[in-house]
Amino acid sequence: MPMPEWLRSRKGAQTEEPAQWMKCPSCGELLYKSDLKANHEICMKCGHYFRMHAPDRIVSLVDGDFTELGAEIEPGDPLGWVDKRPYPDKLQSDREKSGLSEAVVTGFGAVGGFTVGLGVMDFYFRGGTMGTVVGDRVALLFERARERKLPVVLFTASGGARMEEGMLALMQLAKTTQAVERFRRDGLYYIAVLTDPTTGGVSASFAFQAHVVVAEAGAAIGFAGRRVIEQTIRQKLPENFQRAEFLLEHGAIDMVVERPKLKETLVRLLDYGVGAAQGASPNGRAR
Amino acid sequence: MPMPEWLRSRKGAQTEEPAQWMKCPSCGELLYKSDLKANHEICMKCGHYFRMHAPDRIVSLVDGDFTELGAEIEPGDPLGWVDKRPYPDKLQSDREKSGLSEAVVTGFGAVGGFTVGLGVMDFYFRGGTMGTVVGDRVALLFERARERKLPVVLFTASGGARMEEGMLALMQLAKTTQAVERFRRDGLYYIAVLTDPTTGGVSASFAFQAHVVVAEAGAAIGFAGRRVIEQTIRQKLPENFQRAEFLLEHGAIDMVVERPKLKETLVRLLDYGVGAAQGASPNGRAR
Amino acid sequence: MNPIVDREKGLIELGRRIEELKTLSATQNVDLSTQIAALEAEYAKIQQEIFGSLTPWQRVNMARHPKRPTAAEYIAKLDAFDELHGDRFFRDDPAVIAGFAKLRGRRVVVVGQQRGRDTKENVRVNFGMVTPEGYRKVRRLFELASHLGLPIVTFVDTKGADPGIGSEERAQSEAIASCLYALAESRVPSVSTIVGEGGSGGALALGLTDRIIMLQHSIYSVAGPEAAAAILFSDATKAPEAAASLRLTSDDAVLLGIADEVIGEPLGGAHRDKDATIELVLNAIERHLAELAPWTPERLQEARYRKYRQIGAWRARTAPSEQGPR
Amino acid sequence: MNPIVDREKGLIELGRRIEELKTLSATQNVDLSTQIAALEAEYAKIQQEIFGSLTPWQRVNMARHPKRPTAAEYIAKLDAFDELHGDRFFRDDPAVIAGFAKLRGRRVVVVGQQRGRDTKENVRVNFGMVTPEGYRKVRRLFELASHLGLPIVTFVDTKGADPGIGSEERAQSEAIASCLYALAESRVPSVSTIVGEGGSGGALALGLTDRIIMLQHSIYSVAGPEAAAAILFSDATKAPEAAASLRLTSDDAVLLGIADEVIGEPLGGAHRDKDATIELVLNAIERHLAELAPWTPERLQEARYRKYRQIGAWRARTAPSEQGPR
Ligand SMILES: [Zn+2]
Ligand SMILES: [Zn+2]
Repeated sequence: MPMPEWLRSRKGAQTEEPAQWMKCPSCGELLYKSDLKANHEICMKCGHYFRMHAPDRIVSLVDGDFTELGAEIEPGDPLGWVDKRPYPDKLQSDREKSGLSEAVVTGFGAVGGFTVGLGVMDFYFRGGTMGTVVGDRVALLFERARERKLPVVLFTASGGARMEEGMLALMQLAKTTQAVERFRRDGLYYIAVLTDPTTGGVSASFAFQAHVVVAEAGAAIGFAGRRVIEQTIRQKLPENFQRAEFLLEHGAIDMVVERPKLKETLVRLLDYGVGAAQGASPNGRAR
Repeated sequence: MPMPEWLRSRKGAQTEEPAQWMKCPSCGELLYKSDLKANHEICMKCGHYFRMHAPDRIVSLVDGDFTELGAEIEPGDPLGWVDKRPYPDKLQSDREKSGLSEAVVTGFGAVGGFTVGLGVMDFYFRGGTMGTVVGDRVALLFERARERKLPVVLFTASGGARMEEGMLALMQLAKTTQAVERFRRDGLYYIAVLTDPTTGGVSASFAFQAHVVVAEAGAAIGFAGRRVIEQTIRQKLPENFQRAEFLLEHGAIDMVVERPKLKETLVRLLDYGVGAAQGASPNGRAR
Repeated sequence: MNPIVDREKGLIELGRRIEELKTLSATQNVDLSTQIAALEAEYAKIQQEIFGSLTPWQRVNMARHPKRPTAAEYIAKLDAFDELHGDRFFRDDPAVIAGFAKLRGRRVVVVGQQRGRDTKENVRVNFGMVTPEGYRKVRRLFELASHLGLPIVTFVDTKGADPGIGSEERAQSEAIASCLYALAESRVPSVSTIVGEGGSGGALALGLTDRIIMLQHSIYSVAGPEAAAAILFSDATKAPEAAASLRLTSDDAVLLGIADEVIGEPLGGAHRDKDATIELVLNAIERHLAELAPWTPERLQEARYRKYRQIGAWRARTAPSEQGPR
Repeated sequence: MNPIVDREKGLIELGRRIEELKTLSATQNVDLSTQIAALEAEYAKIQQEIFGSLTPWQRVNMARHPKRPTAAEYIAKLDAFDELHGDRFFRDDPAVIAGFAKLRGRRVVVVGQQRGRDTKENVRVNFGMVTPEGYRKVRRLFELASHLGLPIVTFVDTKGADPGIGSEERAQSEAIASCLYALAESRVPSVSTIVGEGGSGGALALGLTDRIIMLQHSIYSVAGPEAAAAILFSDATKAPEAAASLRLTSDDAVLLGIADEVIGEPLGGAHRDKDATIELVLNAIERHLAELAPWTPERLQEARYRKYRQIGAWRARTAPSEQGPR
């Protein structure tokens, strides 16, 4: 499936100077980018899942076009933040690297024939952290989907709330929760897909507020970061700790899906809920 | 406080030939019945809680009179049950021993000024087991309290569903649950007080469906009986297992209350919920 | 050893000989039709003797037959199934299989208790005894179904809820009570099918439904016959007598006004023709769901309330009323 | 050692000397009023120097001061309190104190995070870091409040949610997300007060309320200053700089449109006059509750929605709109 023109343009800088090769961070194998893409960005040698860019993910899911929502909501620097670099510089360089204006892309598209509100977070932009723009875009997605009585599918990938926006970033947990709650209260259907990594404030808000919580195979998911826990307990954690499969065993998520089967699984999950909702009289209960 | 005449008459046989002494099953001490009663039926020597008869419990709680509900619902023998003795014989002898027609007494009375639907189970009648009559009386209590928009306080003491009524007894879990659910859906307030012992079908239905679950100190509370578990795991259980204090630690109940403080605690709990309900706009959510 | 399995042995051996003769007749081109017919007549006679009328205790053992189709086998015959896992709190209990499904094209939420088919599976699924985590998964799926407007379909098959230390520590009673509550408040049609053993509150947690279907040789019981015998007859070997007293068969369930429909089983039990049995069960569920589909949530709740409300009140001839002090 | 505690030492010593002179003056009947007045003037001067204007990092340490009044101390000053325990699933977490209460005569549900006041209590309450069980108790009480129509009052004081293995195993994220959800859907007035450290999502789980009150020297932060320094400045000793950058003081919270009211503290911090501080806080809560009391659930939910919805959107000058393919 070709990438819609608008998405190609969003990727900007990245697509203009394409490197031919990628090195697998897990096994070290050198991989042709085009082969990797054809293989759902999974290492052909060791099965390592590369983290996907939001536009690539969208293209891999939508049947045809995608109508973006909230692109005008752009980041500012509400606190005048400076650490080793000023915050606006960091935003600018991530913008150039990723071709995205922020860490989430939201909009409407069809997935296997079901029109949905679709949100995809991008770990390559500020580690997928949630600041005011991510909060606004996610809230707007749920609000518009609610107006149109459409289901929402949201892909998370986040290191948590964005420190450079301080308390304002923290409050995005409240904002997004409210938007999800209002959406669900109307009997509408929300599927979250947790990809690597989903931690901190995103994990502790809309990621776990979905009707169905799907995780991509191998994804690290948790509240506290692995290093924080290791520092606290002063011992190394087992390799599978906080992995999707670990969470499945511990009852935290509904299912673990391998990337090549993700779209077909989503289409089936949409079919159950959307098909039902067409003839349903939702009772307004939230859970 | 004197026992209302009607309650005295219900106690029947028991009050006519009163034994002067009771032997404490825990420490062996011989206790004057009148002293024991004055001490809330707690052994003066070792603090053992004697299981209370329903009429005594009601008298210890209500401010004045008590209007009984559902006394006409009397037990039958739906399955024609015979084991070592026919079921009707067992019912008849428990009736004579306890002065009660079944294992629960339900009705309306005032507790510290709050008119409530009050139900009290009696372990001395068939081990407090729930058959169709207990199911009917408990359901009726919630239905009538719902009509009158009054809170319900229910004291449980039960070995579970009554085997001699087979499948019919099992279905009382469904009946009572529905009555509780309809009652709660109207925004009304339900407090359960779990006394020794509360197990099996009663524990797994209305006992744990209350807004506030209080347990009397030391009460054994659980789903499976202690002996069943010991047989399954082939080892002895610790003494505190399934005790009220154990459940409190494991988060299963709201509070453990000593018997002498039970009435004042209930009055305070009623005050919070009833006072609120007077000015409340309940939202219909169940939990 | 299950007594039914014992009794079946001769019959299965006879069946094998008939098959051998048939093969021989076909491959060697000899006419053995007289011998075959005679053996077949004998087979039918023995089968009728053994299974024509079963005592309650025999039916208990039929309900527990290790080859009897389990929830997973019914679910495997649905048009589609996507399993959903976990209670969101503690653990995914494999003794409960649950998820979205399509039954004869109808979207449903399905929840089943999974008895093991062999020792290995039995260890994995804790012999079909559900833990609090399992019931909390069940409750979550009931609430999900109600929220999305999907009917609830359950397959009941357990000798009872798990009686272990951990289950008591994690509030087994509360977990079962919450399942019952979720079914009582649900606003969607619900149908339960007792496919094997419906043991006590641990079974009913999946059974407070608008319709109750029972397989002919399934049982629904307030307590296990062994436990009842130990307690009431002071003799655990009197389980057969207790089984009769408990009135736990599907016929009893109809007489007592509890089961809405009984699905007949092949002579010899459901496992003698799994496919046909499962087909009949799924047809029956679909028939009930189709009937309930147009009902409003209010009508469903009202009918469900009345269904369970009327089970009991055995001596009350007059309408109950309040009685003041006397 | 808390730097504020260090700085206080000289002052506390000076205060003790003044008291000694006063006692001496009274018991020995000598006139020491000149000396006393001089020392009191010095005391006031030093106090002003130390506490007159605190840096953000000093305020962080004030928020963490070991003598600072904890949730339990606020709750002890309510007219009535009956503690309710447990999540109904797994455990009662002592790091959360919750129950029915009366505040200035008004019936409420109160929920507080309890920091330990000494080592022993800190061990018991896990240094105020709440586990999933604790958050599930909180959620249960929020839902109970909403059902009974009781307002919700919370006291926030935690450096963050517990980051232990067990907490991750039992789905800490889900537990916090559920608290947030329960506050979002609640139909009753709610007021949170940040009494000490409002650390990250583990604090906000009690803070998605209609009104937010902060004590002057309490903080509300997206991350601990130490963690932020380690990550952003690659140097954990730069916590003071990070504290300034994070804009975590009560003044910042007002400027950023988050806190609705700040309660002034005595010079030297809330612990210098606990009773007066607690009195002021309870008065403020009651004032907000009284204002919200007549609001319908719909109005409460709408206002709450708008309150949090408008935090952000920093560059968007025009109303957001959909954009098609371009
Ligand atoms: Zn590789
Ligand atoms: Zn004693």
